[in-house]
Amino acid sequence: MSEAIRQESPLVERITSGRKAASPSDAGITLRERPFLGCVNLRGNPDDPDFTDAVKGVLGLALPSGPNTVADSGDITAFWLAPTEWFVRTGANAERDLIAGLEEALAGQHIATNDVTGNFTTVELSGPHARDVLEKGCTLDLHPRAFAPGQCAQTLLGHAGILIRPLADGQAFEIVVRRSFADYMFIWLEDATVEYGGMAVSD
Amino acid sequence: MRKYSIFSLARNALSHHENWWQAWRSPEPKKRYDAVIIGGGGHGLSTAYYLAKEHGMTNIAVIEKGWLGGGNTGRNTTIIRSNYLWTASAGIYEKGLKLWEGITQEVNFNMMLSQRGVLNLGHNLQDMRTIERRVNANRLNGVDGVVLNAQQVKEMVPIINTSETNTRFPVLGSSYQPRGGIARHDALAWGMARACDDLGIDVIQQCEVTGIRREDGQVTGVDTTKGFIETNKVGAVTAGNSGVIADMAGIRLPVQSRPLQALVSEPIKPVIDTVVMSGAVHVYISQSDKGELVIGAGVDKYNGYGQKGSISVIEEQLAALVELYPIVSRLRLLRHWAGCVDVCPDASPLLTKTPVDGLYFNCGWGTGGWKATLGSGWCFAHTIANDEPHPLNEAFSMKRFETGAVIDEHGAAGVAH
Amino acid sequence: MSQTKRLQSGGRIDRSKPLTFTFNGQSLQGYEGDTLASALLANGISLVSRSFKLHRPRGIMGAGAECPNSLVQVGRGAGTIPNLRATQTELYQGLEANSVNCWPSVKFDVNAVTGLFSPLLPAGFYYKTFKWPKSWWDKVYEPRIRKAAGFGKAPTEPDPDRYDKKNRHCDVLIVGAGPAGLAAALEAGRRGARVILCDEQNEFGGSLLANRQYLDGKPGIEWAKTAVAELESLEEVTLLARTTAFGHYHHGFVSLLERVTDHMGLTSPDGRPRQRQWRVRANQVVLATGAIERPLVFCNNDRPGIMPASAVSTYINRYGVRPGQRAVVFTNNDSAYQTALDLNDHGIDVAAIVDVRPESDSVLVDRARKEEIPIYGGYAVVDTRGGQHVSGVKVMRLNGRGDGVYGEIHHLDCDLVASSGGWNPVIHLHSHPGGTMRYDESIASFVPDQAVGNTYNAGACNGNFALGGCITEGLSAGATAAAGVGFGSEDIEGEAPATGKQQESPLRPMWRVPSRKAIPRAPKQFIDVQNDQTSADVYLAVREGYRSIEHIKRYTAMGFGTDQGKLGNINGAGIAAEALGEDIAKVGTTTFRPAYTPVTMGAFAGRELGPERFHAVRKTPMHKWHVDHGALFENVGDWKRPWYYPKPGESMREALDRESYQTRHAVGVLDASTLGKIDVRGPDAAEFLNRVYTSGWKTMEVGKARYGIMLSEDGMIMDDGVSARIAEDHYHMTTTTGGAARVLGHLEEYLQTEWPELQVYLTSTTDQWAAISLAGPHARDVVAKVVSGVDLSGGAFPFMTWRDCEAAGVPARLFRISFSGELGFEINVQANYGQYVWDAVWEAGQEYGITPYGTETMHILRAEKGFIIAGQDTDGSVNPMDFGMHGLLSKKKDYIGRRSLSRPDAMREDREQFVGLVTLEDPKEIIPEGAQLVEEPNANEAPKPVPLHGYVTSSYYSSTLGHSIALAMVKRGRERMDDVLYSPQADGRVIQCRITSPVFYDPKGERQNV
Amino acid sequence: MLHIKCPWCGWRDESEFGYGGEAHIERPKDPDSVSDAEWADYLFFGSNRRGDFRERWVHSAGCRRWFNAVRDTTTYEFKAFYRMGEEPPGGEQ
Ligand SMILES: Cc1cc2nc3c(=O)[nH]c(=O)nc-3n(C[C@H](O)[C@H](O)[C@H](O)COP(=O)(O)OP(=O)(O)OC[C@H]3O[C@@H](n4cnc5c(N)ncnc54)[C@H](O)[C@@H]3O)c2cc1C
Ligand SMILES: NC(=O)c1ccc[n+]([C@@H]2O[C@H](COP(=O)([O-])OP(=O)(O)OC[C@H]3O[C@@H](n4cnc5c(N)ncnc54)[C@H](O)[C@@H]3O)[C@@H](O)[C@H]2O)c1
Ligand SMILES: Cc1cc2nc3c(=O)[nH]c(=O)nc-3n(C[C@H](O)[C@H](O)[C@H](O)COP(=O)(O)O)c2cc1C
Ligand SMILES: [Zn+2]
Repeated sequence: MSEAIRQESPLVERITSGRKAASPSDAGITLRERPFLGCVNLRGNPDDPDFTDAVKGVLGLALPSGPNTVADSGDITAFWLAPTEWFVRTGANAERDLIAGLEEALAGQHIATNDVTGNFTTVELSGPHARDVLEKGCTLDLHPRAFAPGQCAQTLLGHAGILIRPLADGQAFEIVVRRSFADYMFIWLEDATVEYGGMAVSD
Repeated sequence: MRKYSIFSLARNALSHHENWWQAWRSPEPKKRYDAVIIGGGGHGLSTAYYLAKEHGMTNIAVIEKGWLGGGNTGRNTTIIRSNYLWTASAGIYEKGLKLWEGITQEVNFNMMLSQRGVLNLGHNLQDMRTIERRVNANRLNGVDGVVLNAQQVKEMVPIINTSETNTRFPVLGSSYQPRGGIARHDALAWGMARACDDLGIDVIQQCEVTGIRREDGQVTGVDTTKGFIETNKVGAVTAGNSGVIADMAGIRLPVQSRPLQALVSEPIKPVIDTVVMSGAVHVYISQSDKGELVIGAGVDKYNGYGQKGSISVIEEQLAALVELYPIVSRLRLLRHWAGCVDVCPDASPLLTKTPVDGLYFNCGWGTGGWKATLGSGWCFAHTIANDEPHPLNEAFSMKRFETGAVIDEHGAAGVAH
Repeated sequence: MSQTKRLQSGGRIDRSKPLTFTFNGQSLQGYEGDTLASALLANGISLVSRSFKLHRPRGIMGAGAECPNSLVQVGRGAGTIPNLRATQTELYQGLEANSVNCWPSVKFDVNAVTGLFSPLLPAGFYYKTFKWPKSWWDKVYEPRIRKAAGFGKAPTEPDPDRYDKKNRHCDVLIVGAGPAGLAAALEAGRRGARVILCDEQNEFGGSLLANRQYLDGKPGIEWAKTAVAELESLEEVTLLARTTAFGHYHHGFVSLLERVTDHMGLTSPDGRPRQRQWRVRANQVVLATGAIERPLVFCNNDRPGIMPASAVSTYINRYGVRPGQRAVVFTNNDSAYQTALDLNDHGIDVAAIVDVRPESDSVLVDRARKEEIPIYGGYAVVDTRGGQHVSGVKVMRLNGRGDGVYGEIHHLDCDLVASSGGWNPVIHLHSHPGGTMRYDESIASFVPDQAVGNTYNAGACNGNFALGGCITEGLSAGATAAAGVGFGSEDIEGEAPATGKQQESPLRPMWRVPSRKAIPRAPKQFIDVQNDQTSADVYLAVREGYRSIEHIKRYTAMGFGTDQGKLGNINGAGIAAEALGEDIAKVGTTTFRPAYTPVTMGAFAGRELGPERFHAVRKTPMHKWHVDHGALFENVGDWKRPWYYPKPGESMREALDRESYQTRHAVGVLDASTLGKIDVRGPDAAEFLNRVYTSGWKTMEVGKARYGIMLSEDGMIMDDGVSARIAEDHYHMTTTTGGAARVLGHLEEYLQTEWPELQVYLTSTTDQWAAISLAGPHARDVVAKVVSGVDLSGGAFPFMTWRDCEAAGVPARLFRISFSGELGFEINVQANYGQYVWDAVWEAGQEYGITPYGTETMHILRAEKGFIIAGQDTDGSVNPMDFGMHGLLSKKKDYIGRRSLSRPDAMREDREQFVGLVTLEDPKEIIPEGAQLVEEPNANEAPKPVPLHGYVTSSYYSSTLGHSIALAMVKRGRERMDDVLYSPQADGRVIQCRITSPVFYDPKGERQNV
Repeated sequence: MLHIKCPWCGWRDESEFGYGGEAHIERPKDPDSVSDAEWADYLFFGSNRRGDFRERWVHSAGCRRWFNAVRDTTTYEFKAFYRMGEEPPGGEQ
């Protein structure tokens, strides 16, 4: 695709509109959007070695088989979504190749790949109050004893469905949210952070 | 019946109220009755009342497992209206409303019917189409009603938020039924019990029906915690427990029992003079004569006989309330509770004969049968007495689920209270 | 003359921090650490409010949650709060409080005349009166009753404060931080469990804050402080003061209300939420909620100055207040002797201890004797004197059965009566989820029996009133709870502090103190002081046949008040038992329901309010463009969809006319991104579609698209949309905007529960695709400028097909579909490119006069074509035959809903059918949507009911056709073409209309096929 | 606020779930062969049990899987959770 082609993340307005956000040092939380990451929804049968092996060959990592776990190779992150469903994330603009690779390797199998790069966006929340803020609208047990790096979960934040995983012990979280809900979630988070000194936005 | 009046009060005051007579007896069950009504809620009591009054059947008993009016009759938000969409519904609910309008005087017990009007709000264009359709149908069915715009709503309910921008789902308008309103829940149970008693009906409390005996497909009596009672006609009017009674008779009903919750605020000076319901935003409110705001919403999503619901439903309901009426934010919730309502797939009731001869069911009123109490009792009494439905309740048979002629009031009102 | 009733020293108030406040306009002083109630008492003010029914003077009675009186209106303006209990209102600088339920003032209340009529106002009088004349109820009686009722006033402006919620999981939740709760927290916390300890008071310590018990040889509160300090040091322990557990729900879910800033001012001073609701999911719940002392019920026991004994002690010990000069202590148990000692030790005269027990023998009694406090053993207070404050009591000797008095009347002057009828365990939270209770003779009250789930009761709430016992029970509960989550064993690890042994003599149960006169004739004996409910009311209720305690509650309003009968209910049950001649154990209590104390409604709403957060707002990738181009929006489900784009000065009608003219004559562009999209893939995909859609899908070729309808199993139309075949085993399905989630749920349900054998995967891709819909004669020209990689000619790319291509250099799917009847295309691109491609389309369309149009114009255009909108023209009670969609109903296969279509009602001939309508008199008149249709020309005047023949589902002015058009459901409509029907309007008008085909424009479909 | 155990995701709050009513009601294999009454029975006439009730839930905000549970409808206590296709515990009801 040509250089001139413009992508816009769902939070583009929020992030670039020069909001007077607190500086990360005194803000309750800092939000960073990681837009345009290649995202693939993968369906297949985890009990079938043909499937798992082939996927491993393409991704370079084994799909997480335990519910609500994540496998991460640095380049590629695979989240368990359901017994036959994974959310596989790769670098920006890499999704088409990834899908092509998967389709090729899995040809003839009952599988589904869907490009969901535009379907979602990813944000990271960090800062001393990240958990406090999320606890306002998420009924998951976010305590590090219950939700540690390596785990993930699909749940609700306010009225938005999210996919969430802890990054460092209780201090930072990654949230994948549907594109159309991203703005709502941003507003929700910003409002939830008022008592902690506001939400900073970083890029 | 010895009359209640200001004069009887004054007379009794002179004797320090020592000489008040019993409102109803607490008799032991007889061996046999011409008909047994199971359930001492409003519907059961009024069924018995009209059986005696309209059909001359007085050797009857109302059997209540707990205390009179302790079911949904004693735990509802008391909204009365008759502005239902379908002609069949309008017929029976309007009959009910007309009976309400005369019952205080008829049974000499103040039911405190307060015809302060009921508004059903619309929050989107489709709501408004539905409102328009329903009000037009109402008018042609002889039910009073008008459509109001947002400004008229505001005039009637000054505390409502009619901003177009400062709310997620603005108020676009409303239907308004002036004759709608509220009434006193306990008064109905007690007033009808007293009227039944006066007609010679045995109202028996703390007596649970545990079995329904049949011979050759015909009811022969009921087992109760106070012994067997012989009868050939049984009217089951047990709301949320109807499925349990049906089990006893070996039949099934198209109803599911769900918790439905309500709550009251602390009492405050009047802030709202009418009843306002909102389907899309899911809350409804009125203010009782004692001053508390009486607030309800929709049923919980799961089956439950526990008279308890999920607090999240209350939270959503109160969020909707604060969104619609911002000034209530600082008021406080005093108490919340739940009833167990029996919901039909089409949100309309069953007043019906059953495959068992002599067994009749009046149930499925779900979240909205309080208003119909008298109309329901009146029609059901007719059905029991004649073994044949009255034209007003003909459509509310069990058969409709087989033929497909359901009376779907879901879409029509959002919340079917 | 400030704080004249303040003791010289003592109490937990901070005398270095004086606070000024006003009560009924009078400026007063108190100290930090005071409640409004203690500060008022310190200032010699005891008359606070008026009662509900009789407007009797009411003073501060209790010292906490139990107080039925002391209701005040706090603050003014937007922040005002009605009905706050002064005993639970922490004092802050500038607090402004006013009495409620009185006029013109609390001292002189006009409505107090009601008291004169009180003989006419027994329990339930309103059921017997106000019936005549009939019309007066609405017009006279009810308005007056309403005006008289209610206590405080609601604010008249929106709430300036914020509220918040917090979801928390924990291993052990402990409610109540008295000795039992603290012990439980220590035991569980030290083991490393995640503990939450909450208490509704501002400080931890529970009753130790207010009494003079010793632990380890030190004042109990010292022990509590040490315990709190240790708990604070434990990382996994969360301590929440000022936090009420108000409801205990299913499966360990407990709701707490934390009052974050209420003690700092009327509104939050610092941006923090005023209050926060904690939604705690606890694995184990320890209830250590203490006990509430119940007063004795005697004649005229409601006068200001009459208090439960423990409240008197609390004011002395905790607040350093002298609640009176000369007290009478009236009791049936030992605990009030401690109050007598508290009074005595602080130089307050104790005129007498009146003890209904002829004998008693215990440490406390001995001490009272030693202090030479007069003790009237076997006596009772039979009446009181006083106007706005108690000024004396009458005391007589009790008979052996305790049901009568005799002998000389002793008049004792006093300005304070401290009474104790025993203690009621606070079993509210135990009961909420269904915990059972039993009657315990030894304390004459109800105690927890079977708890629900992992719930344990410890301390006074469990009926254990000895301090040592409370602590041991606390430790044990903490151990059991921690063990239940895997932290150690059930054996207590911590050590209990030493308590002095206190021998007690048993209490003498007494629900109602007899007086000289039989009950209805005796002066009023209040049970529920807030509602003016008396023992005579209970007797009356029973006499009239209201025999269940629940009937008594409702007939007499017992426990209906804002205190929910914390002082009165058990007495009421006892008195009911007496009146019924039954055992109180059998009579039982009324049901305990949340909220334990009233909860701010805003705290339930939290931040889920307002245009952005009440519900999610879903936006398309091009949302901002629409805003910038003046769009007004329509809510469709959670989505914001452009409704129409008025230009400055343009009316709605003008805008719609312009949008539809441009679209029909040039080209229009619509943001269709909100339509639901589901990717369906797998070897059985075609079979699956066959089962969920009414029509056949197996034979449709790859590259083609088709319109389909879905039914619910009852045969009614559920949703519709166009689906395209992407590959042999692969479809792209679209749904309506509002129906997307429902449809996906419906499909997954069938796939997983009915047809698990089908190999199909469903994936929601709604948000993945930005959908740009172009319609109009120039649509192809515009598309041609933007899209590459497809032959756009009609022959190569016919109607109802799709192709992969590039749009403005971006990979895209191009669909040739139309919902307007015009030549139409829909470009789908990955959403991040949506705005970019939209811009390109916009740019390309300029030369053709492209216009954006919204949902309203879309509706007009499709209505001109007779296309339905599921959810507008359908209502859940219509089937496909009603819409003449017989052609879409496959006969070769089963599909969801098919069986229902052959039921008698679905086959009925007089069903309503989908037709068009035009108006006759004024062709431009728009029939309102929702209008009903009848055959009767004068329906407004005709006798009701008037048979209904149908109704209007959609109605518009069609600028294209130059007249109005409507779509309607009409009985046997298809047979009745050209018939005339009447639509009577509320304003008296009758609109005449003629039945037509629903397809008004281009019936052959030539325009879309070019 | 029920606490519900998704057989895959574990314990989650009620708000994440949808309710599907009575479990183990099979759609007639050949709808044409059933009478109107039998069809109505399948569609509408559930058991509505008081006491232990087999019911369906879907983890709609989580893994989107349907599963079954046994719950006492008077106390709301869950007695079991099991996956679609698995045998209900406790045998015939
Ligand atoms: C919270 C709530 C709010 C509501 N709000 C409204 C409203 O605003 N407007 C409206 O119109 N409707 C409303 N309703 C619905 C309305 O309350 C009911 O439809 C109506 O009260 C049903 O009356 P009933 O007499 O049939 O039932 P109930 O009053 O429940 O009576 C049934 C009786 O049967 C007894 N019983 C059950 N089993 C047995 C047995 N085996 N043996 C003997 N007796 C038995 C029960 O104990 C009970 O007393 C509401 C309901 C609830 C729960
Ligand atoms: N002498 C007597 O007869 C007698 C009788 C009863 C109690 N007591 C004494 O009282 C003490 C009892 O100790 P304990 O620890 O059992 O109780 P406690 O009364 O000391 O503490 C209970 C605490 O629970 C709090 N609480 C109650 N309900 C609450 C709720 N819903 N949410 C938040 N907090 C709530 C109260 O504010 C209080 O601080 C002992 O010292 C005992 O000797 C004595
Ligand atoms: C219309 C109406 C008004 C009520 N008002 C009050 C009230 O002012 N105070 C109160 O404590 N309860 C009030 N209640 C609730 C009852 O106390 C009780 O919770 C309800 O009848 C359900 O019964 P239960 O809680 O005993 O199960 C009211 C109930 C209804 C139906
Ligand atoms: Zn799950």
